[in-house]
Amino acid sequence: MTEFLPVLAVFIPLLGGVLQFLMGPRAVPVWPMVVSGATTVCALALVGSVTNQGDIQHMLGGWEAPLGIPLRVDGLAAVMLLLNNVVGGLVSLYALGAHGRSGAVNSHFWALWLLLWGSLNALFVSGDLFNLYVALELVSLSAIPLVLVAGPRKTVAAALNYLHFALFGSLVYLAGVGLTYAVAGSLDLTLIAGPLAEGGPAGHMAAACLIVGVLIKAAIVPFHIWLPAAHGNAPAAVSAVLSALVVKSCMYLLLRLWTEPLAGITVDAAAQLLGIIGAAAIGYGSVQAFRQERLKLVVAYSTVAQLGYMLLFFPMAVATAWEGAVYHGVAHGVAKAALFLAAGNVLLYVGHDRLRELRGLDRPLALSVFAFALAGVSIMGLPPSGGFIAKWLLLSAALETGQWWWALVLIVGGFLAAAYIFRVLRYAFLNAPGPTIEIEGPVPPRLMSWTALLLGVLSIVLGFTTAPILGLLGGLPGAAP
Amino acid sequence: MSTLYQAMPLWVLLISLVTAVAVFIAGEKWQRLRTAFNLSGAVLKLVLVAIMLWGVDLGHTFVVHLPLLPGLNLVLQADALALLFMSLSAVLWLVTTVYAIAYLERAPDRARFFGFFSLCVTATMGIAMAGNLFTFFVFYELLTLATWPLVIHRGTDKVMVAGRTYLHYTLGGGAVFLLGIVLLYHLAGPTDFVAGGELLHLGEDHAGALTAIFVLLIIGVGVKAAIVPLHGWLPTAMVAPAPVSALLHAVAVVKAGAFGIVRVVHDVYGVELVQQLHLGTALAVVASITIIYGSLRAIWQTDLKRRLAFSTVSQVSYVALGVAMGSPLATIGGLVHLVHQGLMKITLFFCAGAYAETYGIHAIRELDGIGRRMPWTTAMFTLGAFGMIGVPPLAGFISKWYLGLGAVDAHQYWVIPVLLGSTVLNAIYFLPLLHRAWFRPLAITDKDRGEAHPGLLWPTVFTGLSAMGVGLLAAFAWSPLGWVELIVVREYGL
Amino acid sequence: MSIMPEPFALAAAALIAVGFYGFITQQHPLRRLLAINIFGNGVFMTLILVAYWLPGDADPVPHAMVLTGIVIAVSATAFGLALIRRRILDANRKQDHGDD
Amino acid sequence: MNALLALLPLLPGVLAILALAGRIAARGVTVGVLVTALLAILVAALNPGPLELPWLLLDTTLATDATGAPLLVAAALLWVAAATSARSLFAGDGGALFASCFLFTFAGNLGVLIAQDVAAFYLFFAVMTFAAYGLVIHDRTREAVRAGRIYLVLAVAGECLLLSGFFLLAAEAGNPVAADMDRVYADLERAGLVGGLFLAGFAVKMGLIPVHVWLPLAHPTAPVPASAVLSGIIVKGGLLGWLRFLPEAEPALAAAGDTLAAVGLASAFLAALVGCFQKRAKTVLAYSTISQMGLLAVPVGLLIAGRGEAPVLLAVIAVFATHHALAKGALFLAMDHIKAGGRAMAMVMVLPALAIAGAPVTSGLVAKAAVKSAVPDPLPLLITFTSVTTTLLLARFLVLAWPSGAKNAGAIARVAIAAWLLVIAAGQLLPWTLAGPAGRAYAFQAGALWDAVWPLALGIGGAVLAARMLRPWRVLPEGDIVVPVERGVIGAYAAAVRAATALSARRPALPQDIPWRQLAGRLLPHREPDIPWVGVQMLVLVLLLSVIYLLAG
Amino acid sequence: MMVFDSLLALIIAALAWRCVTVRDLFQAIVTFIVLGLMLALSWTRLDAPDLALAEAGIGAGLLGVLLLSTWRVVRDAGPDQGEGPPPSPWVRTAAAVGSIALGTAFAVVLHTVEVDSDRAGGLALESLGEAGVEQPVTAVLLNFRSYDTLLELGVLLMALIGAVLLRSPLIHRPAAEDTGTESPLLPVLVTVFTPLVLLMGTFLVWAGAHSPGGAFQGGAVLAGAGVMLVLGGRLGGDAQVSLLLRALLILGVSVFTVIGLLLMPLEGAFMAYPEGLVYPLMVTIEFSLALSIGLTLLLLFTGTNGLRGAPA
Repeated sequence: MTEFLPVLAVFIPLLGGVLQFLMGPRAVPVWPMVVSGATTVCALALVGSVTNQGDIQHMLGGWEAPLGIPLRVDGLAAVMLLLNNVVGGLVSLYALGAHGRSGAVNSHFWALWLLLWGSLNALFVSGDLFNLYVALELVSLSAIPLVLVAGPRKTVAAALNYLHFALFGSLVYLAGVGLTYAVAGSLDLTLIAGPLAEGGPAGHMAAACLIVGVLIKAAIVPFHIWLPAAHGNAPAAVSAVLSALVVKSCMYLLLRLWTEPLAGITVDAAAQLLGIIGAAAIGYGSVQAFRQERLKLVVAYSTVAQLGYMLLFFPMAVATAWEGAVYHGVAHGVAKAALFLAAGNVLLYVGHDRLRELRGLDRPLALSVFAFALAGVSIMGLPPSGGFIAKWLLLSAALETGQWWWALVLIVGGFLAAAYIFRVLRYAFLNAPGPTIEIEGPVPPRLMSWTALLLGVLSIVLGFTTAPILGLLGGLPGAAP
Repeated sequence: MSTLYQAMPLWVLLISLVTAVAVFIAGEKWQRLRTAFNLSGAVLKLVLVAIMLWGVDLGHTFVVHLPLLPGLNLVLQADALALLFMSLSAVLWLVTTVYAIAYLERAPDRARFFGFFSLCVTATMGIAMAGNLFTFFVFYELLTLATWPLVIHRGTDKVMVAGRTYLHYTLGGGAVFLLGIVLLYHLAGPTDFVAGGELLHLGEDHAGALTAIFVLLIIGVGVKAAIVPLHGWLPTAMVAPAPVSALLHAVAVVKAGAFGIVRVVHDVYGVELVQQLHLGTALAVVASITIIYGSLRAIWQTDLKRRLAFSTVSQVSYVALGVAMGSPLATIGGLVHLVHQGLMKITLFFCAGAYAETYGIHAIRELDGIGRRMPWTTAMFTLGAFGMIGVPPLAGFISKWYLGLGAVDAHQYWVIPVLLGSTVLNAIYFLPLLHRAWFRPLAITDKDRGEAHPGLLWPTVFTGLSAMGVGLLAAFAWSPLGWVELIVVREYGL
Repeated sequence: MSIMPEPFALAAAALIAVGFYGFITQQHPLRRLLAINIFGNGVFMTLILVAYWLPGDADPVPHAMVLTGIVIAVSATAFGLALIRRRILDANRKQDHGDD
Repeated sequence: MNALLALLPLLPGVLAILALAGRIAARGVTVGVLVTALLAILVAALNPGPLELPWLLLDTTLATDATGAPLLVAAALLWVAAATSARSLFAGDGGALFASCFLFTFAGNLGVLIAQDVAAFYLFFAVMTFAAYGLVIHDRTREAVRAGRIYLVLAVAGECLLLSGFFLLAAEAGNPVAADMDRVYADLERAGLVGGLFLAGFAVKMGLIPVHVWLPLAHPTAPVPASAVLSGIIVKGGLLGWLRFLPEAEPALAAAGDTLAAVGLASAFLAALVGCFQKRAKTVLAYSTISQMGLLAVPVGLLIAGRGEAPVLLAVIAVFATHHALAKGALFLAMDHIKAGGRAMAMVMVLPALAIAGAPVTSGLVAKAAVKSAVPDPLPLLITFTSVTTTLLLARFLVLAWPSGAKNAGAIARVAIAAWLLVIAAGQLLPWTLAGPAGRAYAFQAGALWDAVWPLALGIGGAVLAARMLRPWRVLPEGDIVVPVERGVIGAYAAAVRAATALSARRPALPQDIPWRQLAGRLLPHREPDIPWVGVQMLVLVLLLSVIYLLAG
Repeated sequence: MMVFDSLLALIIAALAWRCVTVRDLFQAIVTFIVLGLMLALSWTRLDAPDLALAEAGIGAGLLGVLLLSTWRVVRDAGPDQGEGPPPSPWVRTAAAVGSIALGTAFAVVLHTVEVDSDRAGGLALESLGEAGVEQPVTAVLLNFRSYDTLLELGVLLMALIGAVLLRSPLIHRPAAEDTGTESPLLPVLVTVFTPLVLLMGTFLVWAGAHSPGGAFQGGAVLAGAGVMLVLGGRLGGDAQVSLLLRALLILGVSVFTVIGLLLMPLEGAFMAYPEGLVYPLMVTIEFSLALSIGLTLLLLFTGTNGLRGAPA
């Protein structure tokens, strides 16, 4: 049974989404919730069995590698699945409040969201280079239409930009896949490393294409320009998923590629280059976030910045950095989801999200503001939170490897994050008279507030659950235990 | 000993955390329920701390471990030093809660206020019981976060600017502190708080690194302890409501910083190493500069709370000065000042709050003749002020006494002029104030509202008399001084 | 493979280069989509060459990859075109409103 | 029994708090003082053993000693007299505050008289000092406030000196009691420094030149009863400090002791001379106090320096201190009484005046004779000369104080007059009793009598002559040297403020003033880069990575 | 042949260059379509007739029609469409230099590649006997790497939902009416040719098991027939959607998935087929796939929720 779990984790939501498409608005919200529940349970069972029994592998169609496609769930995949499905489940609950009413658009939302969920699971369990390409496309092409759920009029330009980058990025990646196959004759991640290292220039070009392709899809500075508009204009639930999971899945892919297929040709200069890009992302994204005048754009730019932290793994490449980068991914995922959901509640209640006009929000929207604050703690990397643990690990790694400049990047990044997070809180707590609420919308349903808060609390709790999660993750692949 | 008893630190921590959550949940609507939560939490905590105090006196150890990473544990332990700070916090929390309930009787957002207030105390307790630098840092930053909403409680633009300044300093300090911890962790592995420290063996080989780390750590905690030139946030943060200023300046924030200095000097580096690296004198000099500078600045403040704030800047560095000199006597002076300054300064801030709340007095010149309308409050203010000057039998005298003795003991004779200078300066900025309050004709023309609200008055009287009591009964074994002597005996292994 | 230049390999490289160049220089979204597709075609061509170079029968795996790739590219492009149409229609409507 | 010792400061202390809260009436204050005074006399009479309270402060010891006991009696009488005549001050606006300060000063004063350990002494000394401020500035005039300010400045300066002395002392000896002082000093590393600090610190209270300036300012502005206790008994706090916390015949302190004696002698002369050129009676009395305290400093200095027999010197000091306390107190109190009682009262007042001058039969005779008997040559002669200046001074006082005509309508309570008379009487009797048979005998020697008479005569003669010759009478400012010093300090302060203002005008922007967001705006463009630009970067990155890999491979 | 190949390669490169540089959008689109055909031609030269079919049918044909109909909208909208300003000469130069470098690098790299038979494809060819079909590409697509294919169908479906989301609030009739008036001959052509095309599509699917062709190609042809019907006015987009249509749209994915899941406990792996049933299962899957693909592509073309028959 255990070896079927990866398949189920992918196909319960995928089939659920497809059937939602078939059944249309009438099935909302019962069917999506049933599927969400089943998916979460199944994925958690999968994570549980990985925790207990170690890695799980499922050869699809019964064909052995390199012929068939393997589904593999190792520590890294399990951690990402955990993140994906916990956040996914909570976002589903939130969406029950936001998109729970019957209607064509809502029906499409649920279909797409379940498809996206399945796609993300597919991405995390895949062990095949080309299959990862398909999964990436699956993720992008379910994510982009989801942006449109907020109403095409204001999102179409963002979606178009998003599409350009997503499509181009995956084709660059595909070029890398092609070259890899040319030199390695296989697509199984575990079989590529050696041949690729001996593949000469083709191998080098393959590596470059794979990395850049994923960087483009992960919206790493300077390839981020599509992100703020898309994440900033999508419906709250979608923004949360996009920022917390979708771009994160690309970063996951980069980590996996680096440590498995590209492990043989790791070059320090390339690693440093990635680190520099990460640092640039942290600086650029944070400063831009600080300058935004709209709440959701602040949060979106924050994502641009936070993704940079994971890139700092590459130049350091020790076990601590590995744990730090992955933990950062998890912590950021949870926190960012909370931020976007909270921002969504604000938007729902106030009718706009122009920062300067958000005053005295803490009274009507106490829970959401609190959720925002809690998640902000993690984003700033302050204790006690998941973000802090990640920062601690990365800092330790920086000093362990003697690359103190990354430590400075981490610290400055924390400051910049504090600047934009507190700027938001400042407006929220402001008591001064002035335009407060333009279009007073409904107070967000309890469900929406509490989900946001739950995610916020979770991002704090992550500060204390390091041991089990890092235990699940395991050490840096390839490193001596 | 049962596990439950051993885990007392956790319960103490949880009490205020649960209180915070309960207060948040009770919200604005259920005021009585909220107040009940608040008070029972405070009382319960006091009881628990008392039990621990008794336990530690008997030699019991309270330790709770939560492993986060290999070699990185969240450790809560209650040693004698921790309990010193905890007792202070627990007592003053209760008192301040009572005060704050009266102070904010008609104010909005009380649930938020009291929630963060409890959170603040949780953080303080955590700081007190932190068993290693990592744990200390966790709670140290939590304190920053929990106090910010309190500082900006009023929510005006001016307050927001103050809040920003507060964050600039505290977050900056936190970052530097973190860097120091990580460096130290990298150099020496996990750094548990152990009397005398565990770094002495590294002293010869890594003198430079250890010095740099020490500087980073001290800057980190020095921000909260408002050591010049890192003090800028403190007077600005005076825009907060009086109970916040009281708790912030007497107990939570600045004391957390001062307490951190104690921990770093005594339990991380150890006095011996600190002296060996010549860091003690350097720290003492910085502390002395702070003492004098803070007092000088206080003289020219025209706002009561700002003057008190600069006074705090000056006074808190007594603690640093005491531990930096490396003599047991000086350490006694420094440590006991942790408690004494707390009692005196909270009294002063309570009074300032009572003046503001009862007659809207903020500026010093408005204090004229207030002693006639509010004799009890002003009497308590007088006690606090004289305590600050170091007049016996008030608490400040005992601290200053031991600091002076320590200075002689450590052969740091230059410290004595500093102490005397501080005394003179304290007199210069406090005595005219008392003169105004008692001997000038009444300035305010409001109708006579008499004394402050009992909820404001009684906590003030309590702390004021305590400030006198701890001085008067200093030789008593269970007085702060007695307890501090116990600590110092343990720390120095005498 | 061989010292002799392989014409289709050069063509693949040319498609990739031109596609990239087009992606950068073309500002119209439709034309950028075209450029992306040209780039994609270069990639597909590369894969087909890789398949072709297998001694004996052509390698079916890259072929399957290309087939999948084409379908994905086309469906994404179709979606992109729908986006472009929608954007233009919105812009027109806005203009109409402006005229009113 | 010895628990009574603790009651002495405690009772007035509690009363002071009650008074502050307005809980007791004026009569209550007086009664309280009376009760406490009786207790004090009882304690002085019983002379119980020391009361040790190890839990209090830093291990407190209270006891009476040879100097303390007679002064306790004197203090009791004087405070009662003061309290009875201050009754009107206890009532009315600001009365509660005055009563409270009065009682606190009383508590501190009694405490000082019985505190034997350093910390407790310092405690009572401080309470006395700071509470007395409330007495000094009671009138709230500009003058009073100025006097109060200068009083406080000097008091704080004195406290600082004392505190540093205590630090040095206690660092080696803990919290020693007075009885152990000789032994403590013998082991002390810096005995000279410690002793010097104590000498200087207590000198402020004693009003030795040059730290005397608070006295001529404070006395004329303070209410009469307050001046009486200030000049009569509070200044003796300094004396007790010297006696308790300085060793006898410590070689390390010989020079310091000699200096004290010299300064004291100089004070005795100079203060008297300056006092002659004052225009207010109370100021003159203040200078007289300075002068007399200077005289008192002489035996103390000798005691410390080890010149002369310690028991004799101690006894002499007790006699002189008691005499001065009561006589000077009586003189000050008289200022109120002659306002109400006119010439009759003035006549009575002459007695203590003569006593101060050391006229035969008065307590002054026995006091001065005792001093002269105990000091080595040529001091007796010099002391005799001081009688001349003192006489001049008191003549000046009488001239100024003498009621000009019709007596004031203001009524004075009979009990106040009775208490005053009691003080005068006790002032005459107590020193004689204390002096013992030997002292009495010495005082009645012919030589001693002659020594008492001729300076008196000379003084009176001089006074008459001076009154004739020096017209118009030149007047020196009250507080003499304080005037230029004050002017200098104020000028320096004003200059400093100007400098600070100029500096702060050029102050660089503080962090919170930095426009962070504008700065960020300068740093980064508002618009994101467009796709072409980003595309170029993609291209560059692909090529760069390829090259990196190629080079490394 | 070398000359022909070189000429073809040159034409391809030239067409690509023209496509991205030509000023006129229409010409770019036409060039793109021609480029697609040329690519198809070149791929037949590279032993990839399936791909040539697919490229010609989908990449050039269907996409070409879609591009042209979009071009019409673009043309009608006028010049201003909100795209950014043309890139600066610097960017242009940098792009040119970089692209040339990239192209050169790619060409060089491709020439260094050495291919041996020890690879996944070689294994696939060897294992054809177990795959149930003779056509290697179909075997890879529907058996060895069927998972990719399944997910790819998901991509199609999502693109469709996206397009539907975009169109749903619009009252936009696809160019049915105006095309109808263009040529009176078209409806006749449509009537005659549609059945033929449908038949051809079905054949392609069927043939996929043995020779070039398969579900994608067949589906593309089916979609092409649909497009012809739409252009001929026989079929129109509809805002409403029938359950049947939806069921057909998801048929491929559902059948594929459900068979895989149902057999998973029996075979021990997802998408593993029992030996005797491989061929029938393949055919079932292939037909359902073709149907769904064709319908999806058609709807992507009309950009509507559903379809309705229009009166001739």
